Amino acid sequence: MPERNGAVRVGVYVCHCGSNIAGIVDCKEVAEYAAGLIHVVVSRDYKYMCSDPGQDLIRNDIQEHKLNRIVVAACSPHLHEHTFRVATANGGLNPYYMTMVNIREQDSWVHTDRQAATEKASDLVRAAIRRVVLQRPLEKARVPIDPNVLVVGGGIAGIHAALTLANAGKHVYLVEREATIGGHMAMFDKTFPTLDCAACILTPKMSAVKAHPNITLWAYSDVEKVDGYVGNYKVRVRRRTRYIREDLCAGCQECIEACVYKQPKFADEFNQGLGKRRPIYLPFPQAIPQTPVIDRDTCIEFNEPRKIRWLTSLSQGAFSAPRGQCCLSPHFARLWKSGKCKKTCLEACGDRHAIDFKLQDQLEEIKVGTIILATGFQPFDAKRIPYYGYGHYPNVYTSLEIERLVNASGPAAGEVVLRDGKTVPKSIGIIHCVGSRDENTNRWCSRVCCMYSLKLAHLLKEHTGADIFNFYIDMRTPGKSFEEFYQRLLSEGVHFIRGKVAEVTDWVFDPSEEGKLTLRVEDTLLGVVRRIPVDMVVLSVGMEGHQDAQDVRRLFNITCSTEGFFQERHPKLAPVNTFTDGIFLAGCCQGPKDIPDTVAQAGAAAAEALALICAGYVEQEPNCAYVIEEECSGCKTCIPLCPYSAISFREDNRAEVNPVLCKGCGTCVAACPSGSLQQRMFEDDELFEEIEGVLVHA
Amino acid sequence: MPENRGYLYFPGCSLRATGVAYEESLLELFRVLDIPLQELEDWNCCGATSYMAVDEGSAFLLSARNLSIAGQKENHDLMPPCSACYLVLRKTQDYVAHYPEARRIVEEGLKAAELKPFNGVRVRHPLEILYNDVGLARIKAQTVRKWQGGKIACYYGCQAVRPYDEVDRPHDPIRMDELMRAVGAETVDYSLKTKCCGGSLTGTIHDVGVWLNYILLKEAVRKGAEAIVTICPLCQFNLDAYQSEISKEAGKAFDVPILYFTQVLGWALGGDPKALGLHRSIGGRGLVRKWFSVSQEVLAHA
Amino acid sequence: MLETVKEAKNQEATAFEPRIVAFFCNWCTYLAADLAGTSRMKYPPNARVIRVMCSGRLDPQFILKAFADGADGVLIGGCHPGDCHYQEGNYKCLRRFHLLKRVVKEMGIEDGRFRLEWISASEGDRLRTVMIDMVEKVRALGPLHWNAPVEEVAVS
Amino acid sequence: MMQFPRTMKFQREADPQWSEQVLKFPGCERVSSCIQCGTCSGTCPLSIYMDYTPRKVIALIREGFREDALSCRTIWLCASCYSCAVHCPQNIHITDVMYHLKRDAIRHNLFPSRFPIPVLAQEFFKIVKSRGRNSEVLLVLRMALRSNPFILFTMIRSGWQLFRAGRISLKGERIAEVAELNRALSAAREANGA
Repeated sequence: MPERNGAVRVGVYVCHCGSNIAGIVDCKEVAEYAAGLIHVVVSRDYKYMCSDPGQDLIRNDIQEHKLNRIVVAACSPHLHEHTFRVATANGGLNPYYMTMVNIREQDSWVHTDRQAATEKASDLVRAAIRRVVLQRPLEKARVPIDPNVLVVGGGIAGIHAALTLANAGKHVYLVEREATIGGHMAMFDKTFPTLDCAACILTPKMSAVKAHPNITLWAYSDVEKVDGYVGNYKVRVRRRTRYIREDLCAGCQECIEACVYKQPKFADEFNQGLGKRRPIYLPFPQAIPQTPVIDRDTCIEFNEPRKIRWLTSLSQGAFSAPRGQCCLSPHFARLWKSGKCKKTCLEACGDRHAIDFKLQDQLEEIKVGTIILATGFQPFDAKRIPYYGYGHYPNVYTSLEIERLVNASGPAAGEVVLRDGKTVPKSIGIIHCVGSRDENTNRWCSRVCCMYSLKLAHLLKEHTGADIFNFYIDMRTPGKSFEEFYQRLLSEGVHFIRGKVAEVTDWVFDPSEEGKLTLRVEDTLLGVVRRIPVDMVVLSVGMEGHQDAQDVRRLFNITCSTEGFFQERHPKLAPVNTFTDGIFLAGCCQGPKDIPDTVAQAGAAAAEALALICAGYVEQEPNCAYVIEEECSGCKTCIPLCPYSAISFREDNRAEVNPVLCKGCGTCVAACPSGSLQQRMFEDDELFEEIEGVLVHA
Repeated sequence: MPENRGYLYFPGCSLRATGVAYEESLLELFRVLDIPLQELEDWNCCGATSYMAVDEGSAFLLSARNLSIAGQKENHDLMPPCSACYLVLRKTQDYVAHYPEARRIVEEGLKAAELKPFNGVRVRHPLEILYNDVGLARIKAQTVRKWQGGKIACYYGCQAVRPYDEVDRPHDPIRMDELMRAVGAETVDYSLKTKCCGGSLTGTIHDVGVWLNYILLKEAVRKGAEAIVTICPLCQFNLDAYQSEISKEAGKAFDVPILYFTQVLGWALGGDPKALGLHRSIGGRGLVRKWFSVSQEVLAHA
Repeated sequence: MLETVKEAKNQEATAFEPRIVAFFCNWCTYLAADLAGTSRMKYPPNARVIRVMCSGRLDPQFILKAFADGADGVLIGGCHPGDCHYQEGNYKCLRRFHLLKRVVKEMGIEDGRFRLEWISASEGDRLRTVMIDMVEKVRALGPLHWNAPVEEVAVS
Repeated sequence: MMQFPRTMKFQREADPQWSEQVLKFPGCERVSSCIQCGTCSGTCPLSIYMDYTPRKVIALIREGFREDALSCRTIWLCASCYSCAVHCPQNIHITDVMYHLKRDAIRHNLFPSRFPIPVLAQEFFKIVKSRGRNSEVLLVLRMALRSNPFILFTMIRSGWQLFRAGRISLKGERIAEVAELNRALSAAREANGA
C-alpha cells in the first residue's frame, strides 16, 4: 500500500532509563545507527523518555520536523506504551503511529555483554522502524461499564471492599464459599498489636453487610462460570442449598436444639475440629447470614455417601476417630445413616416451613462490570512436617487451633487445657516459621507469624500463667507499633530463643522430661544445643494459596504464581490490578499479609473498581479482526475458530467480524487462506516487516 | 517386578565379619521366599564414610567399579544390605549423574581399568525390596511361625533412609514396622528410630560412641521394647557388642537382643533357626533362645 | 547438498552466534520475559522477540519467512494449555506447529531449530532456561544454510 | 595464674578466596544461602560434643576463617548420618560440606595429632587400596597403634565375645583384580588433581 509509505517521517527515541538501559546498551550508538536508516528524520537518545521533558521532546519534534511516525526504545510496552501514545497524540498525531521497543526488561536487564546487547537493541529498533512505517491510524472503541460489582470471598477483605462500594451507591454481589462470611478473621481471638478482640471489630461490619440495601449476599455459594470482558462480565453462581430457606428462616435456632442428636457429635469446622456440632448447625453465634445449615454428610436424613469437602476433612484436625482424641468424623457417621429421620427440626420450625429437605441448589446468572477477588489463604498443613509431631502427639497444636482455644466463645470457653480436657499447661513452646522459609515446603516468609506468635504468647501467658518459649529464626516486627509489642512481650518475661526447632519428641534424656514433649533446638545466640520440655507445643503455621487457586485463576482468566498466589499487574505500581482488565485483587489471595494491609488493599481494589465505574466506559485496544470484503472467498474456515463466535456469515457469502465481540486474538487471521482477514495493530504486512527487520542487516 | 529373576547381591565387608549373621539370615530368608540371589563377583569395598573423607574421587570410583560390574549383568537390581554400602553406591550414581566434574573423574578411572561405564543399575536395599517386590501380603501369607516374642523397637539408623527417600520416608520410616507387624510382632513407637548410632565412633572416640548407643537402648527399653530390630550391620554391632560396657556406664544392666529384620522374618517364614545366625547375638541370648525356641545345641556351638 | 552443509557447520561451529526469532504471546510468555528482566535473570542475547496478542495469531508464513530471512532458529512462546487468554488460541497454535514441523523437516531444518514452549507469566526462570537451552542446541546444530529461497530447498 | 585468651577476630585472618572455592564442590553450592537457623545443630546427634556447632562451621566457611573451620573437632565428629542434610530448610548438603572440610584438613594436615578418626579414615583408605576389601581387625589394630593404643583395652571384652560368636574373621578378604582397582584409583586421583 504505497500511499502509506509516501512521505513517511520517523522519529526515533532511545531511552537511557538512568543507567538501567544505558548501563549495558550504548544508547547513543543505537540512536546514531537509527539515524542512518531510511525514513528516519530525527533520532535521539535521552536520559528519561517517560519524564515530562522526554515526552515534550517527542511532541516538539512532531511539530518541528513534521514527524508522522514515532519509535520509542525504552522499557516494556506493558509499562509505558500508554504514556508514549499520549505523548504522540499531544503532538497532534494518531497515537497508533507510535510503536515501542523493549530494550530494558528484555535486553539491558537480562544481558551482560555490552556489544551484543547494543546490537540486539539496534536490530529491534530497525524492525520497529520498518513496522511503524506501515502502521495505520486507529480509534479506540468505547465500551460502557456495568456499574454492578462482584466480590468473591467474604473474609475481611471482601467485606470491606463490598461495604466501600455499596456505600458509594454501587450494587455489590458478595459470594462466599462457606456458610457464613467472616473468613479467618472471625476465628481469631484478639488481633495484634492492639489486642482488640477480632469479633468486636468484625461482627459489626458483618451485620452491616447483611443490612446494606446495595449488597446481595450469597454465602454457601460458588462462582461457576465467568464470561465476557471488562465492563460486561456474565457470571454464573451456584448457591448450594442449606435445606433451609434464608427468606423464611428467622434465625431462632430452635431447629438446632430440636435435632435428634441430643449431643453435638461431629467435628466443628469453625473450631478446627476442637469442638462439636450437630448435623444442623450455625458455624458460630454471630454468623452472617443467621440461617443454619443442614450438612448432608452428617444428617441421617441423607444416607447416600457424599465426598467430604476439603475444609471438613482439614478441620478434622489430626484427631478424627478412631484415635478417639476428638469427635466422630463424617466418614464414621455415614455408617449408621438410615436415611429416615424423625425430622424433629421440621416440627421445631413449625409453620414457618423454612426447612425443606427437597431444596435444590440454585443457579444465579448476573451481569457485572468489575470483579474483586478476595478468596484469602489456607493455613499450612502442619502434618507435612513429621518431625514436629502434629497428628502424632496430641498436645501439638496449630496456631489456628489455639486461637479457638483461647477464645471465650470457643470450644473450651477460653479455658486453655490440653487435649485430655482438664490439664492446664505449665510450659508452652511456640515454634515460628512452620512451613515457611523452607525450601522443602514454602520458601516465602508468611509475614504475620512472628506477630501472631507474640500475640498468642501473650494470651497463653494471660490464660495459663505458663512459661512460654518462643522459637524464632528471625524476629520480624516491621509494622506500626509492632516493635513496641515485641518489647512488651520481652518485659512480660516470655522466653525468646533464636533457633529453628529441630524436633518435637517424646524421648526422654533426663527424668525431668518424663511425660512431656521435648523441643530440641540450638540456641544460636548461646551457641549451644538445648532440650526444653513443655506440656504444649504451638506450631505457627504460615499462609499458602488455596489448593484450588489454579482453578480459580482459570475461571477468572488471571495469572497465578507457582506458589498459588494471584499475580498483581505490577508489584509496585499496580498492586491490586490483574492482567485482565476489570478484575482486581484484595487480601491474602495475592500474598500473605496482616489485617491492616488487607483492609487497605481491599479499599484500594474498591477504589480501582469505582474509578472504572465512574468513568462510565472503557476504551478497548483497536486490535480486533476485520474482513477485506472483496478478497473473502466465503470458505467459512474462520467461523468455527473464533472462541467468541464474533464472526458471522452474510447472505452475500462473506464473513463479517462483530467488533464488539472480537477480542483480537487473531487466530482467525492466521487461518484465513485468502488473506482477506486481517487484525488491526498486527497486520500481516506489519509483522512481515518486523520479521525481516530483526534479521536482515541493513 | 524382578522378584522372579532375583537380585544381584552385594554383601559388603561387614557381612563377611561382624555382620555375618545378617548375611546368613538374609540368604536363608530369600531361600525360604524362593528368590534367587546372585553374588556380584569380585565386588570391592564400598569405601564407606572413610573414603569420602580422604578422597572423593576414589570414593566414587570404588562404587563405580561395583556398579560397572553390575552393569554388565542382565539383571540390574543390585542389593546391598549394609546401609553404608547402599548409600555410597546410590550417592555415586546420583553425583556422577549431576556433577560433570565427578562424572569426568569416574570416567577417567573406569577407562584406565578397561571397565565399562555403568548405566541402568538400580541400587535397592533389601528392606525396600521386601516391602515393594515381595509385599506385606505375601509375607503375611507365608508366615508359618507367628511372632511370639516380646515387643519390638524398629531401628532404621541413618544412611539407609537418608538423604535418599527410596528405602523409606526419611523423617518417619514405617516399612520395617509394617513388616514386623505382618508377622505378628508388636512394635513400639520408637522416637529414635532414625537417630544415628555413631557408626565407627565406638572404635575411635569410644565414650561418645558408647553413650550414643546407651541413649538408643535406654529409650527403646523405656518404650517397653524387649528387642531392637535393625537393617544395618553397624547399628547391630554397636548396640549388640557394647551392651556390657553400656550397662557399666549406665549402672543399669541391659540385656536386649539386637536382631536383624531378616532374622525375625526368616524365622517367621519358616527358615531354619540354625541358618539364621541367631547364635551370634551377644545381648539377650536368653530371650533369643526363648523366642526362637532355638535348641541348646544351636547356641552351644557358639 | 547435505554434505556441504555438514562441512560448513564443522567449520563455523566455533565462533558462531545463532540468530533466533522468538514469537511471544502478549499475556504469558512476553510477560514471563518481562519478569525475567525485572528479576535480573541472565540469558544469551541471541533471540529477537516479536510480540503477538496470542500464539494463535501465528501464521505459518511468519515462521517460514523467519527461516528464509536467515534465522537459525524459531521459538514460539504461548500460555500453558488451558490457560490461554483467548480460551484456546494456544491449541490452534499447537495444531499448526505439528503440521509445520513436518514441513520444515522436509525442507532440511533440524528439529532443534523450531520449538514451541508453554511459558506462563510467572515462569521467568523457565523462560531463562528455555532461552539458554535453545541457543545451546542451535549453536550445536550450527548455522542454517537456508537463505536460499524456500521453494528451491523444498524441491531438493 | 589465670589465662585470658583473646577471642577477637581480625579481618586479615579471613580468606575469602578459600570460601569461594569451597562453594564449588559438589553439595557445597548452597552454603551461601544459609539463614543460620541452627536446625542442623539441633538435629545433629553429635553437636553436643562439638567445639563449633555445624551452624557455626557454615558461618566460618562463609566468612572465610579457614584455620578455624579446618582444625575444629566438629568435622571429625560428624558421623555422616545426613540428619542435617534432610532437615536443612535451605537444602544445604551439610554432610558433603563436612566431608569436604575433612579432605581439606587431611590435605593440609590440620587435624589434631593422634586424633583417631582421621587416622582411621586414612588406614581404611590404605587397606582397601591394597586389598580391595576392608578387614576390621587389621583396621582397628593399625588405627590404635597410630593414634592411641589404649583404645585396644576398651575392646578386649567385646572383642572376646565377638570372637566366641564367630564374628571376627581373621582371614583377610581380598579381591582378585586389585591391580585393576588400583589402576582405576590412581587414574581417578590424577583426574582429580588435574
